[in-house]
Amino acid sequence: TTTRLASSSISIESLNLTPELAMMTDAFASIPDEKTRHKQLLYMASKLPDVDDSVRVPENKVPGCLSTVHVDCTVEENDDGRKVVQYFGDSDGLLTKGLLALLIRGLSGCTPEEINAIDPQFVKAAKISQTLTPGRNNGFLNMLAVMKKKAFEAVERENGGDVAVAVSGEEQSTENETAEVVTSFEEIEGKPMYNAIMFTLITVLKPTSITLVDNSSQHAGHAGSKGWAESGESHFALEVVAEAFEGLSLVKRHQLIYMLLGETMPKIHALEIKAKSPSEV
Amino acid sequence: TTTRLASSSISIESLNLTPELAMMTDAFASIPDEKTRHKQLLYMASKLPDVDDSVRVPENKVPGCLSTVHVDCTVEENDDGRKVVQYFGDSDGLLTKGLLALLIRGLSGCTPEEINAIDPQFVKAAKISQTLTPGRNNGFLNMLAVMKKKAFEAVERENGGDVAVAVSGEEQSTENETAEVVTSFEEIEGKPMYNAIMFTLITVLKPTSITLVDNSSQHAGHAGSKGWAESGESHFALEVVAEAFEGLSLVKRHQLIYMLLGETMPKIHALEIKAKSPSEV
Amino acid sequence: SVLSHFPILTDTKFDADGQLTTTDTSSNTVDTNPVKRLIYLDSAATSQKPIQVTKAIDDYYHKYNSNVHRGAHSLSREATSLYESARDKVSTFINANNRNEVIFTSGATEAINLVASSLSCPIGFCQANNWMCLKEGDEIIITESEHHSNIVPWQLAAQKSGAVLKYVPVSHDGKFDLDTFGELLSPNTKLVSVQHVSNVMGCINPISSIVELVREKSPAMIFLDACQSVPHTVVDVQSLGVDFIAASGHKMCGPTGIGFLWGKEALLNRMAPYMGGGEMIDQVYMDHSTYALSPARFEAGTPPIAQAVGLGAAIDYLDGIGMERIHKYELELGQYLHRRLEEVKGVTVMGPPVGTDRAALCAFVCEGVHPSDLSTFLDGEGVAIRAGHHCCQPLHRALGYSHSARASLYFYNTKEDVDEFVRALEETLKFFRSLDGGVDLDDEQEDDGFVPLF
Amino acid sequence: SVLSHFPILTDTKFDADGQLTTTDTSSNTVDTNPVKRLIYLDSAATSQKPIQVTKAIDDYYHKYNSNVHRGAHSLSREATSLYESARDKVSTFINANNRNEVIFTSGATEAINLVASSLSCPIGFCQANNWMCLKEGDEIIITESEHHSNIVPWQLAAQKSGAVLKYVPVSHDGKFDLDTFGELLSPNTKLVSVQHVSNVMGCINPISSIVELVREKSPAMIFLDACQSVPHTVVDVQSLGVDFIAASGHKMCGPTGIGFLWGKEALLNRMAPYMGGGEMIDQVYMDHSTYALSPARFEAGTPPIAQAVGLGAAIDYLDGIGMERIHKYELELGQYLHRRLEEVKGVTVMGPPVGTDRAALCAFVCEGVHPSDLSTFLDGEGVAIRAGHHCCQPLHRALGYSHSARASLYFYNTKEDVDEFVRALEETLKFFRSLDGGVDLDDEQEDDGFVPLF
Repeated sequence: TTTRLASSSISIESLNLTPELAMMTDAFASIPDEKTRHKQLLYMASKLPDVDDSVRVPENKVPGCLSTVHVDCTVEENDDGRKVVQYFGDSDGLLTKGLLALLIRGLSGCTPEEINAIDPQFVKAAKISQTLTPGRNNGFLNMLAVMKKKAFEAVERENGGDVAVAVSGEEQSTENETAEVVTSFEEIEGKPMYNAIMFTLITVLKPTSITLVDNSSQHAGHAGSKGWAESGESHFALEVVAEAFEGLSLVKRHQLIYMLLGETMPKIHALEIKAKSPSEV
Repeated sequence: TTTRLASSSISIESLNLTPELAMMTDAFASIPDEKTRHKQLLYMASKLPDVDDSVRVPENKVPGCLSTVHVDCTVEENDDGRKVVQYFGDSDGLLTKGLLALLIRGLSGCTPEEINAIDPQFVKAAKISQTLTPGRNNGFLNMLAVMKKKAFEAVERENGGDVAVAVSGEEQSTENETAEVVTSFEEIEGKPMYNAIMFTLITVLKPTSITLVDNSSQHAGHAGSKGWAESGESHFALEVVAEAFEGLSLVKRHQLIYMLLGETMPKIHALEIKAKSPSEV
Repeated sequence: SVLSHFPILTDTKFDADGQLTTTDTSSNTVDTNPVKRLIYLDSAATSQKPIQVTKAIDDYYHKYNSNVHRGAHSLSREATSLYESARDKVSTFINANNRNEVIFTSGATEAINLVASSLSCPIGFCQANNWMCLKEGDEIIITESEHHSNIVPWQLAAQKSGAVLKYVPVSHDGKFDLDTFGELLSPNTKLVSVQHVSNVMGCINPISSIVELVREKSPAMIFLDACQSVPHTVVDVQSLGVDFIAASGHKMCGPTGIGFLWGKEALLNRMAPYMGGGEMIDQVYMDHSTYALSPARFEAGTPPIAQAVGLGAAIDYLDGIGMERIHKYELELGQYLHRRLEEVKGVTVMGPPVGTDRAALCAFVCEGVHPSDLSTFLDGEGVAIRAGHHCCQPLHRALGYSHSARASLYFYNTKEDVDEFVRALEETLKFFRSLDGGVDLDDEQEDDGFVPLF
Repeated sequence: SVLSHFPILTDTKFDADGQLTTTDTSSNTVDTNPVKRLIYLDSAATSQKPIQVTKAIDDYYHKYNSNVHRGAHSLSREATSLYESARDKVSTFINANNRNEVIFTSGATEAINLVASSLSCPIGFCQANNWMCLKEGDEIIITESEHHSNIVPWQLAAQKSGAVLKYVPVSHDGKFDLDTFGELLSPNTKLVSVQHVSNVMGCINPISSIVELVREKSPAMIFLDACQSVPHTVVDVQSLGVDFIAASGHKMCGPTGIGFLWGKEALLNRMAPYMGGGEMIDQVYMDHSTYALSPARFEAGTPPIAQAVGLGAAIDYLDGIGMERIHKYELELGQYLHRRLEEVKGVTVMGPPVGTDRAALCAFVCEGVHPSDLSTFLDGEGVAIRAGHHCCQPLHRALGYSHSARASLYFYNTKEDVDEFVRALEETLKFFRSLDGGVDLDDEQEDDGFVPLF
């Protein structure tokens, strides 16, 4: 059976996410602990481009946040002539700024309708809701609400205000990933560990090529060869090419994979890794 | 040691009760069960004189009662020239009417100052607070409050309204019992049962004469002679003369004494009773 | 423990269909010192609480206790999550359009006062052109049968705003007087507030007809006092078609100190704030403040967190039994109570005649015996009923009684409770009648050992 | 259970004098799976609850649950007795003149709103010649440091009544500005409302000087927000000489959903009612109603019975330890917290300088680290502090901060808790500073195994 990643993960698909947001949601969900999720957010905050002071005006302020958040957007026309928005913003709280960066990255380049369709529940799937105050006064929800509203307003302004904004309920085709990325793999029956590793790495790393070989049989009888109790999977060799490795040292690439594999990792006896960026192939 | 009844019962004395109210409080406290207290109240209700419909006006209504209560008073001059009040009233609830009857009897014939001094806590001592809703909205407390107020108003009106009412804190001498009533007895050391019986009967019945003889020694060796474990009191002979027996059959007089002795009664092996009203002596 | 008298309240599951009619689970064990079952017939005043509810409260205090919403630590997040999920439970229970329509209050009384007070903000204070605000010339219509908590707030609102308060008169048969109501309605009617079920007459008001009339003849908002319906039957705010409802937690197996207001979101967000304080604000400046949207708008200060959690547990409990099932069971129980009472000589039951659907409660008067005397003596027999005006003085006045006695039941009561109550009632009435007709207590014929002291 | 982290909360007696400083009763037992002690430093938001309090609530629901006051059955009498004895406990705890001066509310926020709302009844509604009512030309004086719940109600009252709201400015050193206050006072001042202890600056306001000034220069009534003092020290309303105080139960070991208003009886009975409903009325007619006296006057509807009982148990618990002892212990703990925090590089503590008596709480800002980031990371270390404006936006604005972090302690905290908090704080600050100055997370020098995903 071929596992189509986007469709196998039902909970995420029903959330009407943009491809970028879906990717980040999967990625965050794969991070094994809260502290690392926080660090990822802080990293994203540090990479968020600075904004001009003119952005920090009351009209751009998000209400109900523990820290001060400003966000705004501009309109661009994309290749197929659709009006899409580009967000920018800032916050004095770093975690909040990281959340804002996540939304900016996940929502930019999309149409107001695509953005409006997004179900805020994705923060649960991404396991970052644990960081957030639930219920009302949820700054993150308010951020998303403000950004949805701003998208419509900006496009309307761009159209000279003479085009009524209609939020249609029609299904959007958001399948615009690059052709080279691996999005599916052949599941092997009786090899749950293999399937789990492949699923996680393909979901998060979006590799252009990935091969995972189960060498466990070569090590039969070897101490610890009974890796995963039932299936006897213990020794793997991985070859993966992904954009994510660009500019990272060899050690960092291995750490990244170890982190992603999270709970699976301690159960593996040996994992031989060859990780390259597309430019190195 | 001589037990002065009024002073030995500290909790009651501190309540500044009128003699009549003190007597009734003691009496109610001596009733062993709630149902009998209720019956006593119903009896008092049945004996309360009817009032004219003119009494049933809003000015005489007591607020906050579960049933409708009206009360008013007139002023009289008593033998020593003091202005005292006489109450009358009615209620549609019988228990409430009984409580009202108790207050009417307990407060009538006294001065506003004497009435004002009464501590409402006596309902606890009388064990009738169990029948009442505690705290606020206590109809009984409201009755007392209205009656206190009415006493002052009535005397003031009687005085032509030109005499300011001063509620003085001075001690009142309320010792106006008839001389013939027995108010004290000689306690006998080592005879707790004797002391208890005498105390109760003197307090409640206000006898004009009372004699209690402990015949236990005559019955030494007799089965059950160890009546009250330590003191060996078991057989008594009582002679008592009291107004309370007036008009009661012999059986009722005995029942009355049995009821009053309450918890003590089962511990006595034998009690020989001679109970008379003063007119029969 | 009171709970031991109601086995259903300590059960944790309700699979057997006969659950609601089984009572003698406790009598299977031979008790050497058997305790007489308490006949608690005062559930319209407050219900008993299942063990799940007190357990939820304990759990909250012991495991998650923390202040909500603004906390950045995990305890606070957990507390907030529990508090807000209680809101979700209420929202689902009454089929609200969304969770923002549910406002936790200290009780139903506060819920009604909140709306009455908010709508009667003095001119100049309310938002310009806010149609909702009560003004001179506006009319409020309630009924003479309402509970004081659905009368006094509107009296205060009328006094403050200059609006006029009008009453639909009581029908002695407990039938809602739709004709007079229709005549009272006009384009000036700004608000209608009626009870869903009467706490005295037990009658179930025809809400759909009321709503239809209002919508046809006036632009009025409709407030429904649902205190006596939410605990006992399925209440679906969307299908009822009203604008606001109020209910209290303690009458539906929940804790004291909590209730809720439901209102249409658009209306709530147009209303002036009620209490000022933390959480209800957006920004506080020295000369003015801006306010949050519903529900925060109306939940100033630290909310009743543990109480909301307890109410959520109560809803789970009630859902576990099923509201439809409770309603059906209570309709039958109510009929039984009514029939048995009508058979007692000298007893007059208020409200609709036997055979009409009614809540499982009966207020009644007994010829020659005052309700307060009655309840005191029944209490001595282990039967707890209520006596008084039941916070309905105008209703009692209209019916010509100053007070009444009331027996009110819930799903944990049984026909056996009704039988025991009627037995004790008959005995008590007999005793009181023996006092009548000049038969004195010291008459030897009626001797029961009682001797008057004075 | 959170309780297990605070042995004192499950102790049933406090005989040993060292009770308040002993912490390691639990560490005597060798635990094979030791749980790290939760460092709960958010008691100014809400306190943890002793086992006696939850037990009292359970007992109430299981043994005495019933509605109060109007019931003529024994359960109702017992419930009423418990509820009213809780009022007696509060009355004694704050040395009220009598029990009628204590009104149970849903919390301190409601207590303040009750008075503000009642005093701002529109002209024509209030009793003729009621001096207490706010009118045009009257002035209300509060301070810029107040909690929103002591600002917004007065803003609403001023808007409704036409009175003018004036503020005593914040002093950065937390010292109450008596000079400016004296200048603001005039014969037009109708009401002064100040906090006893600041929930942000921790400063203890000089109430006796404030009262003296008010009485000398104005006829104003004095309202004291005692939320942060009643739980921590002896508050004697008679010796304070104020006219009203408000406090909340959940900050003093009691349940959520309850607080109280204390006011002088003569003032309370002159005030217009707040909420309309059951219990607060004397007679309800169709055109008007007459009202009961305090406390019933202000307690419409079924009151928070179980919560009052819980608050009573909390007061018994606090009295068992002794408020003098708690105060003394917390003064020392507060100084220790302040000193330790001041030693941390880049930390600025708000309020009075080290050495001045203060409540055992410190709000603070850290150079370059946002309070919300700080509290989130400290939470990961098991330290619960609060971040935000603590419902004091005007105060924060005056001090030039948008938010602050706050650590607030209670008698169950220890110096060891402070040490652990300061250790975690220093570590967190170090981590955040490592992010600064262009040092990227993917820099090999600061390697902790983290690799950004994107």
